[in-house]
Amino acid sequence: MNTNQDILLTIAATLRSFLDPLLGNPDVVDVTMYGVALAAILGIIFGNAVILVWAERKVAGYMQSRPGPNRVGPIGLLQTVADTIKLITKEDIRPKGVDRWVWFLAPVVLFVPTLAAYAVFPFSEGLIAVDLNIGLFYFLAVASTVTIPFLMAGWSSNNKYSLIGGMRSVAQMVSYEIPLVFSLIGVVMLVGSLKMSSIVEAQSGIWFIFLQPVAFLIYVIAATAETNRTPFDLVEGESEIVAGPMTEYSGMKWSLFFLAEYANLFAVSAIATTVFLGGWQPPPMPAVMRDAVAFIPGWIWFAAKTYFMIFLFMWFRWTFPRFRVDQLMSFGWKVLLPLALANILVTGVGIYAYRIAIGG
Amino acid sequence: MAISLLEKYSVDEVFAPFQEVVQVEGEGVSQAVVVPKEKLVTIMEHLAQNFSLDYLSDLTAVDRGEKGFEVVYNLFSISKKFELCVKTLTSQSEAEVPTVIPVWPGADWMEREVYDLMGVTFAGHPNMTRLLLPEEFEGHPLRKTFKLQSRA
Amino acid sequence: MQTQTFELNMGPQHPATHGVLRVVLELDGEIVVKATPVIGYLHRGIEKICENRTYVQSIPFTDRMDYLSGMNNNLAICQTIEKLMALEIPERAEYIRVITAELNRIASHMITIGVLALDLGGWTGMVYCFRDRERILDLFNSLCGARMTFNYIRVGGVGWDLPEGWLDECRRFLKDLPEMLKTYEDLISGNEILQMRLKGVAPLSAERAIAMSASGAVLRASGVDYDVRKANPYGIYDRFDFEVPLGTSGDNWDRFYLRYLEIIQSARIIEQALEQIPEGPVMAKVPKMIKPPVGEVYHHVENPRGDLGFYLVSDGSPKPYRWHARRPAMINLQLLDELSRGTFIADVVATLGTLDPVLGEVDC
Amino acid sequence: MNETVYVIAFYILAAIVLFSAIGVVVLKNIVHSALLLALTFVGVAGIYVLLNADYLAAVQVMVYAGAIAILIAFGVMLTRRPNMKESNPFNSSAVVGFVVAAGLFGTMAWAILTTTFPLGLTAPTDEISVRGVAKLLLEDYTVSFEAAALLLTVAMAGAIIIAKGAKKA
Repeated sequence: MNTNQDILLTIAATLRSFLDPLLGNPDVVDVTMYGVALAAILGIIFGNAVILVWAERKVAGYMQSRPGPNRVGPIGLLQTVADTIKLITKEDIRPKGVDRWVWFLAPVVLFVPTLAAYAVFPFSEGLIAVDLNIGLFYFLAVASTVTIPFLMAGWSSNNKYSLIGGMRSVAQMVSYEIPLVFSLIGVVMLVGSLKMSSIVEAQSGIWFIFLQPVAFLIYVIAATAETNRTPFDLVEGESEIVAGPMTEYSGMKWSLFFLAEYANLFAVSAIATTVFLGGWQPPPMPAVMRDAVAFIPGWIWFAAKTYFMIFLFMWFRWTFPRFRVDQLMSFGWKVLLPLALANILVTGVGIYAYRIAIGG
Repeated sequence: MAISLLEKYSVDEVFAPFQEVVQVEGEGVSQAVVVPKEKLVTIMEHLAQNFSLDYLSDLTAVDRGEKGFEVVYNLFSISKKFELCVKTLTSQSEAEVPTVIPVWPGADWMEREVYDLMGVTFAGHPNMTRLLLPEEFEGHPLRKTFKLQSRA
Repeated sequence: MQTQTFELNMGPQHPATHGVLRVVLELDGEIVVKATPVIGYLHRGIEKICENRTYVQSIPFTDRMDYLSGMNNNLAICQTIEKLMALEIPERAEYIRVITAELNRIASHMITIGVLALDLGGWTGMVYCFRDRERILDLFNSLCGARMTFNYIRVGGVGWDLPEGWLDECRRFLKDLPEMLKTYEDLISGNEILQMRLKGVAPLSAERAIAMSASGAVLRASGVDYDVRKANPYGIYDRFDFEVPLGTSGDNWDRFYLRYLEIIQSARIIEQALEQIPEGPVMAKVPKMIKPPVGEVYHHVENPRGDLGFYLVSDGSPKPYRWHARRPAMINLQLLDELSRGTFIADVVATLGTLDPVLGEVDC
Repeated sequence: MNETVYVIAFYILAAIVLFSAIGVVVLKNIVHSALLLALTFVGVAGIYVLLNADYLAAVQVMVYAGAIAILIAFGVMLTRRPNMKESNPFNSSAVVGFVVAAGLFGTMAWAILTTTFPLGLTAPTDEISVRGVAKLLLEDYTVSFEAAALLLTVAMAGAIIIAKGAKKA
């Protein structure tokens, strides 16, 4: 345990000690604290989306040698606010012939797994909503259901572009989930636990990106596909199928898709940080420097690494053209999957050899 | 520099089998060969095969009023760099010439455009429908009888 | 397994149909069984309008046909009228025409390359192409006050002489061009995903390309050496030393990359023209009211999109009796169906991008 | 966890499972049925969580909701029907169906009631769920585990061949 307590944990402890006498029953306090955690996660998602919408445009502008948004507020910082107001005040059009309930629920349902996934992110030491024993596996399970709302939106819109987009989303997400899961198994084998905090703590010596570079590569590629971002943005593919499942959505419903996209982007980046980049721990450095930076709370490191990953994904998006659907599938099944399997095998052999070596 | 086929060969040489039905019209840049529409496809095949006029540059039609419609084919030879303008005439009432799609498949849309705007049908065309104008449009605007409506 | 095909109506409102083109796709899953282009949404009846205008008045209409290469269109219609009148035009005007037409070709090809990148999902490549095209549009703007609809090339020469310093600005652009091309190579044509998307897709044989009257880069990508500037030189193109880049298989990659290579050749032509350009008048003696002699003429030039031809019939009056344009984009677009069959939806977009229709010209 | 919270959560989840299961059977639009099936799976996963079987819950979500339900919905959505509202018609054997279901329910109730469950043998400890499952699968039942894997591979290959259509030599 750190001697200088994290400020956010202090706040949580203070809140708890304040609630304790007020509510009496410790269980009610527990439930209330879960509520607080949920509110905090929602705050992270919304705040993050606000930053990312602006950041993505700025990054795009930077890549395209243009200034990007710079009219609303200083260096365009209030652009997202303006966008949000525009989206909220837009007319919410419901086209004729949509399957009303399914169509209405799709963007809402999309938000549920995204929200649920945030419960297991270790933002810092002890700063985790629920530190499940099966944390990583829980994340994968929850993330696998993201396909359903896309399929719902695609089918219920009663639009052929949307349907094609829904079909693509199923094909793509189901295919890329397998290499995604397999790329993480190597790390799990090294740690011997699925618990998020254990995975991070296991990296106090060396980050897993150095032990599992291939897995990291596979993870980044598969995660790009899972979040439907270029070069794997076939689900939207605006030059082919207009906007895929989102074609018929407008106003607030459409912005929910947008919000979920950025929430997912943050989620996969956070997992990359946790699993490969040492989570909340500062980068490996000599002990003297380590003491010097000890005042920086863990969640700052976590956020810095996560935003670095997000920048990487944005960099991909604004550089690469899109794959074609058959190339996407054959890349996933014929390249990524065998590579991920080989990585697991090599990791297993490596662990065995290491055990023999140190076992004497 | 591309030259007219008729500068290199005489009319008799080029149109030996069809001498009696072929006429040369105009001079200089306006020079054209007029062939009867009954012999059109045969002559075009002859030109494409024996004089390598393999490229149909342009196909259009001119409304000549009383004389009927003139369908104009501008041919080019990519290998030999010849050019030749071939015309055929069809009467106002009939307004039909055979299609040249068997010789140059690329004539498809050009013929449809002529049909659409000039109202000359091409017999044997697989899909003789309007190209640019909507199906329910009445008349053929490039005919001289089609008067433009004045702006209200 | 028993499956059914279904119909997808792509366009006339669609992000990647380059305007108001509608393509009725019959699909088996994502594979195209049949692609029927439906055109005419932008038909304005320019041919009929021009028959009711004087010859000179028809020049601005050509700007609005292929609006990405107005200079080339102006050049084509003016040379057609001049050919009909047997008019000689001053040397300096000829050189200005070549310089502007080739600059316009570069601008047009930049759009083709950039928009194709965009169609394949590469936003950034498109932005760089448009940024560099802006340089050319600025040049045109300072030359004639318009960025897209120029009406600068006139019957008998050009509208007015070049403004001061224009040639230097043009030289500066040419100096920067290699760096721009390097950027495109890095961002667009050098990208493996883009090459994967284009290579081997929708090949077109040389025989078929000729038979279908294809022209421009579409024809040359199949290996047919037909560039009107070489095959039937107009103006003073026979004085310049340049190559006609040729493809081999006629697939999407060849059609795309040919445009990249053509930019280099156009730059070569401009460089030579800039060296040779003489001083002198820029307008021949042309009567105020142009009345060409009775007759008819077909004249074609190499437009960025292909073989642009004009067929004019004169009855001796101030207005053309018949005014017809052979629009390369429309004739090339015929190939969309046969090239798309058996490919994916995403390939239809790419094929369309490499056929490069401008709907203003297709519909006319 | 608090008893009241646990009870409230259980009843909410049970209600979700039951009502969506009824919806699967009753709704006339087959796509709605398929989507409710996914909801049923998720609800069952929630009940697993309440039973402290978090690993099983995650597997339930991943395999059933994340894969099986999606494939069912996917398959259903791709079949074209002129009228989606009549795509899941009641068949005429409702009575027979009811009798069979009631019989099944009776048998299961009888079995549950007459079985004596050994309660409170071992309390689930940390990590045991994953490790226990892994030990069972990869040590005690290796042969059957591998046989199942092989069978699935063969089935997948077969499905691909059926879907793509055997090439005529």
